[in-house]
Amino acid sequence: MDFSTVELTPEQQAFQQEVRAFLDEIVTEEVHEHERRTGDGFNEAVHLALGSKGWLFPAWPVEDGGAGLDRVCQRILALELLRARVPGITASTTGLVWAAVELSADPELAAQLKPEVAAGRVRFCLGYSDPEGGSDIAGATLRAVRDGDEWVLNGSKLWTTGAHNCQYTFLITRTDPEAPKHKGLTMFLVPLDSPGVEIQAIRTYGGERTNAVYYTDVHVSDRHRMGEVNAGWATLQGPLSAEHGAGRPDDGLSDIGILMGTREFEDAIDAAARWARRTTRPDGTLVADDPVFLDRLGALVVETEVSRVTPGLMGRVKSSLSYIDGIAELIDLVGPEALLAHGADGAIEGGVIDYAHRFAQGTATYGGTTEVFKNMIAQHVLGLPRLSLPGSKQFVR
Amino acid sequence: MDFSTVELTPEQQAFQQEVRAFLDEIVTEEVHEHERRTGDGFNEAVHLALGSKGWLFPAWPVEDGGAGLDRVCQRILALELLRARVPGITASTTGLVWAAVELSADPELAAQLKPEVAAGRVRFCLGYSDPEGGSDIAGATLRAVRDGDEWVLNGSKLWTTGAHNCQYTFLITRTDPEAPKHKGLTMFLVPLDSPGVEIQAIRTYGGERTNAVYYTDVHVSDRHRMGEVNAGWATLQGPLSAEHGAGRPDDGLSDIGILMGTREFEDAIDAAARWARRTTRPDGTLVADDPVFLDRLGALVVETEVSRVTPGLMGRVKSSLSYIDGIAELIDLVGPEALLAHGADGAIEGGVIDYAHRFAQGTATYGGTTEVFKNMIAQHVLGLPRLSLPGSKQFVR
Amino acid sequence: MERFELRRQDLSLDDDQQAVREGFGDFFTKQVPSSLVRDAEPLGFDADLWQRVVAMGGTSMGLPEEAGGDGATLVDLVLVAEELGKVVAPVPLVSHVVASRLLARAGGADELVAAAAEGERIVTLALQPVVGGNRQLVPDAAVARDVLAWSGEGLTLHTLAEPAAHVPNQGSTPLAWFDPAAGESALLATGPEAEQLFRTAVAEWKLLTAAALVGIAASALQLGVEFAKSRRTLGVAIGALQGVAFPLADVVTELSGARNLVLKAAWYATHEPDARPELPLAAFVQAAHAATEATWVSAHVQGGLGFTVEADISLFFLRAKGWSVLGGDPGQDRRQVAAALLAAV
Amino acid sequence: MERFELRRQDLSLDDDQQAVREGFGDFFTKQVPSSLVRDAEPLGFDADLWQRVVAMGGTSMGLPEEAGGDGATLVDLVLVAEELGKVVAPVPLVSHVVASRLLARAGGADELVAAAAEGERIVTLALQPVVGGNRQLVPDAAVARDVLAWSGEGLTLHTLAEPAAHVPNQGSTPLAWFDPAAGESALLATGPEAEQLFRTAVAEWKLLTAAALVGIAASALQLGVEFAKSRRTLGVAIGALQGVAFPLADVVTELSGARNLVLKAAWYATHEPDARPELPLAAFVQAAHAATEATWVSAHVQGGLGFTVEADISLFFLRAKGWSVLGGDPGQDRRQVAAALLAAV
Repeated sequence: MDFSTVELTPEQQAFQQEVRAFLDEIVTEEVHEHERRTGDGFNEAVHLALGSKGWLFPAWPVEDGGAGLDRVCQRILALELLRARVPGITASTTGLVWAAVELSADPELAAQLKPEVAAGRVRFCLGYSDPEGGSDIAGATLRAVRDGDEWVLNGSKLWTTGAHNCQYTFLITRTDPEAPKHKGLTMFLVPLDSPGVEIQAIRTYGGERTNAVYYTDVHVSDRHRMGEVNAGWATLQGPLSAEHGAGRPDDGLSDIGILMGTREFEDAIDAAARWARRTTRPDGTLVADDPVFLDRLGALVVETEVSRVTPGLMGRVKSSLSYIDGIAELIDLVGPEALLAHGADGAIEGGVIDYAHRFAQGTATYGGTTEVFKNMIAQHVLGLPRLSLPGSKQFVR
Repeated sequence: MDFSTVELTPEQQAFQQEVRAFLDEIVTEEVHEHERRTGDGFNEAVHLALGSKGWLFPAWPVEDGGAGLDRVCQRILALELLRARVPGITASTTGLVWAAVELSADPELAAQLKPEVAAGRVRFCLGYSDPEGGSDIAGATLRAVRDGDEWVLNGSKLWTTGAHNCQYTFLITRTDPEAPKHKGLTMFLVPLDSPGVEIQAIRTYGGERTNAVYYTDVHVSDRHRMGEVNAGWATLQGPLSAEHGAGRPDDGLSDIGILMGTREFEDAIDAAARWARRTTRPDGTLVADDPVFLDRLGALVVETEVSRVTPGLMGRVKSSLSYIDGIAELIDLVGPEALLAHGADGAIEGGVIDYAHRFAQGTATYGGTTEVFKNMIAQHVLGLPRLSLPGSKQFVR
Repeated sequence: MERFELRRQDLSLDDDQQAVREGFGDFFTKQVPSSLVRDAEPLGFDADLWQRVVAMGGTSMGLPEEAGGDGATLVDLVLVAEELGKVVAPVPLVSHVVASRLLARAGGADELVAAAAEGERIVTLALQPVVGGNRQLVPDAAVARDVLAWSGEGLTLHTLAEPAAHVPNQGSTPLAWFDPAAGESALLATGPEAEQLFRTAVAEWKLLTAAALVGIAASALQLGVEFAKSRRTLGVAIGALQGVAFPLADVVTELSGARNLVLKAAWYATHEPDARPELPLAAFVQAAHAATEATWVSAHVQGGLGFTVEADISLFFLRAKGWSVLGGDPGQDRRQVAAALLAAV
Repeated sequence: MERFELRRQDLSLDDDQQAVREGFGDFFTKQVPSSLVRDAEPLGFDADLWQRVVAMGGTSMGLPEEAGGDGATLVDLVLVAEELGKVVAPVPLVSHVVASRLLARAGGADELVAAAAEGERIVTLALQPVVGGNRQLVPDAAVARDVLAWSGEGLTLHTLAEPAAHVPNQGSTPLAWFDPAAGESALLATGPEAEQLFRTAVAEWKLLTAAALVGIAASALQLGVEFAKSRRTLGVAIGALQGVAFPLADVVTELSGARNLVLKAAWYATHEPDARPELPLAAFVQAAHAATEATWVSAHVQGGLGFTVEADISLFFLRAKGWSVLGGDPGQDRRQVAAALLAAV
């Protein structure tokens, strides 16, 4: 067991300083303003700058476009990116997809893409969810039909976040509608500039932008197929299990669980705590001295402490649901000023609590709903039986 | 809409006085002590005394052994029985079963039982739950096989509360194991002094006694069959739907919802409130002046107010679950004295909070679990579809 | 405390009340499509709709007949407020009705009361006591020139040349900072009577807001249930799964309790105002809770779609908290509910 | 507050810690069948078992080597306490270990420390400050002649001729009223140092109790999961239904968080006691919550059977609240957790 501060070598210390200085320079107020305006989770200039340092794939050797960082320096970098609030959603989906590309793509294609991805010039997004499919990715209906050396795609996907900033989407398609559900799927890496691809913005009240992507007679070369035909489920597993947090090294240099929004929740809690220290009630007493405020704020702080130590998928569920409950309570504690918008007269720290309340709601859905994860916890942690439903194994339209 | 105090006629006022005086006399401290000791939910002397006044079936005409009370006087009586904490579980099961007896029994048998039931000399309990069956009453496995003019019963039932104080159990049996689940059931009114019936006490940590009842080659006359052979489900519906609160007159003289334990919860809350008014903290302040105590106690009071106005089955779920959550919070607010047992040095008002905490847990199971009722709310209030399971319609052993 | 009192527990509506519910229900459903709500953002005020609400009698009904009103009871008013909440109508009706009633009770100038009854002048109420001249956020003050406020000195009517500047907020309400020093002010009442008038008005505001929150919860639930019936996964409607059905069952339970507690509180406030003065506060606590739960559960049941601004649930989600927070911390109300119990046991 | 500090987040146990967990786990599992727990009711003390715990080193391990102990850390001690909680062993180990450590730190008489290390004298701790000579309920005081208590005057050892009379309670613990005036008393320390010693001991008591509550939650969960796998309804195991599976998944989630927070708090208390002094309190809050939820959910999953005294879940249910309540209102701890944050941001 070890919670100690990591002792840095002189080189690691220098690296930490370098990262901080570099991020101070590139992550300007304009970057934050751009993110607030677009909700893209991506800033091209910042992304390319990180790529130029090899920090998009920091563990890769320098000759592959990485930075050859050890685990400690990787952790330093990750924490500094968080501290600097670098928009990182497209960087993250690109990383997830790369694992599958490396494993399943035509080696020549992979070799050609690798330096571009490392440099930040090529980026990937996830083409997983059907409009009607929800969390049941294996129920994909988007059709891919072979046509000589090409495939023709027809259908649509929702929640392809970052599609408008990416070069390829990692797309799950149905190639055999007659086969059992998981055996009729094939994955493709589809160039997003292909004719017939249409990207439509979807905005969330969390302030993010995601996309619906429509595919009409889109021709994609067989070279862009990932893995075997009808073996798409296996191709997809790699990045998906990475997304679910499996296989992290156990050296104490990762978070204990998968955290959804804990940073945003803590930002709001910290802002409320500072607000309490400077705000007096009508009777002249400081909010910070109000035992009721402390009792209820303390409950929220305990929730964040618990979220940070709840492991794996359980942390995923805990962090999201305790955030959603807790941010509502935090607003009650602070009152109407908590919900003033960014820029409004009297907004607390730029509207951080208002933002945290809106943002919270999405955390219970991204990458699978909390219900999907509760099912997995019940089955894989507790060993409870799975309920057999008509579409569990069969492809049901 | 009307929440006004009911204006009583001189006769109704006199009746209220009569009830109070009578209950003062018969509900002695020894009655409460007996109930604490046995957990029977029944006191024979009190039951017979109520029967002698016609108050077990107060709406029945006097000539039938009732008291011919109007709705207002019925409500007066019901409230006074609650106020006096008269143990009433066996009175209640007897009432439930009677509805079915009247509807489905051999008329001669019913006529013979009616005065005895009204007088309190004959009492009924519910033989519904199989040991393995939980809330799925229609999955009953206890076998009844015809043998000439008799039926032979083999099997067992759990949760036959009051069996040791009753003359008959209203028993659900399986008469056709090959038929669809709900079509192979037959109801009987089984004399509990029949050879082969064995009653075994089961004690709950809520302090109640219930029973397992074992039936070994029990012969019961066909005259004790209730309703048609294999039509037991229909026979059972009457009292069950009464138990679920259907069909109450809408004159404001009934509770709005089905309350589970709200009285016990309110007793505990009231005791904690009185405790707060007389108790000082180490720093010399009165607990009643502590804003944290008030904030959190207020939340519990709101829950009881909500429970009292939440209708029907929703009130059933709300009252039970808010009580279970709330009593745990109330104990936190009061501290270790809250869990001292009845009679212990320092126990609060005879251990009323300790008792309420133990008692609460059963309220989510009696008469069906809260999950059963949530399913019913989802289907009948919201119109959501029912999930089809292998044993929904078929008898599955 | 008398726990076994022989009172009726009758929540049924009489014909007049039923007519109020249906009349305003039809009105709001027809007049306020979600597009109108969106178009009125971020201010949260549609002047045309306000005129139609006035024409329906919404601004005058709650005033006494001698003040040009219809003498509608709080029971009638909560029925209207629930229907308003069901469509999150962008009109300052709750604050205006409450402030108008207060104005009439406090002996406000007849012309102003008349103008309020006809909706020409919008009136609102500062919900927190004014202390030391500090500014406070006041609901609907961005569309109201007249603000009633209470301080140690008494109950005062503050009149500005123009409504204060709008402060953008999550609930898209016409919220504004109220500065007690700005504009002209006239003292209407003093002493304990003024305080009592103020407390009653705040309780009425919380009660009507509770009703509006019940309406929000009801519409949110309906959207969630419709989605759960039609959206399928693994070959079944998602609403057949207990993981979806149970939270929705919990929502209808909380919502039904909230609605009935609002009605009960309104009955007491109308017929026995001194008997259970804490009930409007209890109703507010429960309705705020029910609306928070209902909108989150409904949005979540709708998956990613429930998180988009295009989905109507977004309108309800953002207002559930955005409207209830205007009343301040429900903890204050819980403490008063507890204090009432402590005084009674 | 530094939210992005570069610290390790490593919860893995080393070999010695693993050996402590397994050694005491085996011991308690074998020595404490549920029949032994029942037989020890209502006092909650089994003298034979106590001797065996002493022989295992349970009473000495947490004392410094110079006081005849093994210098075990709080990490070791929480592992032992969790295993104790898993079988709800009727021995006053938590209070005794904490009070013994306090006694040794406060310079208690060598003979008494030695007798405590050997379990011959059972020592306990009054968890609330003594004010005005008022009596208070003290855990395990019905089997301990020696009670440590702190008041404005300092830290005092109170020794009685006989342990105080048992006060029957829901958790079947050897609870008793402690009267500061009874018996002989000896002042051990005064001033801020005495207060600091006392606060540290209370935090240790809450941390070890939190660990025991995690053990209670873990056993309750196991009983519930076993039942949910084997009991069938409508042709499926009840654990396949989300209405059963989700609450159990919630329990394992809360429990896992509680266990890890206990470990983290124990690590800080051992290695950097001044860095996060509020963590033991946060762990206690969470563990009390997890045990309350776990035992109620498990009992409820088991239907009527889970409500009977014959079912083993009853033992855990009654102790989850019965043990945690001895530490007083978790609200006090939440306030200290919040105060720590306010001082840090």
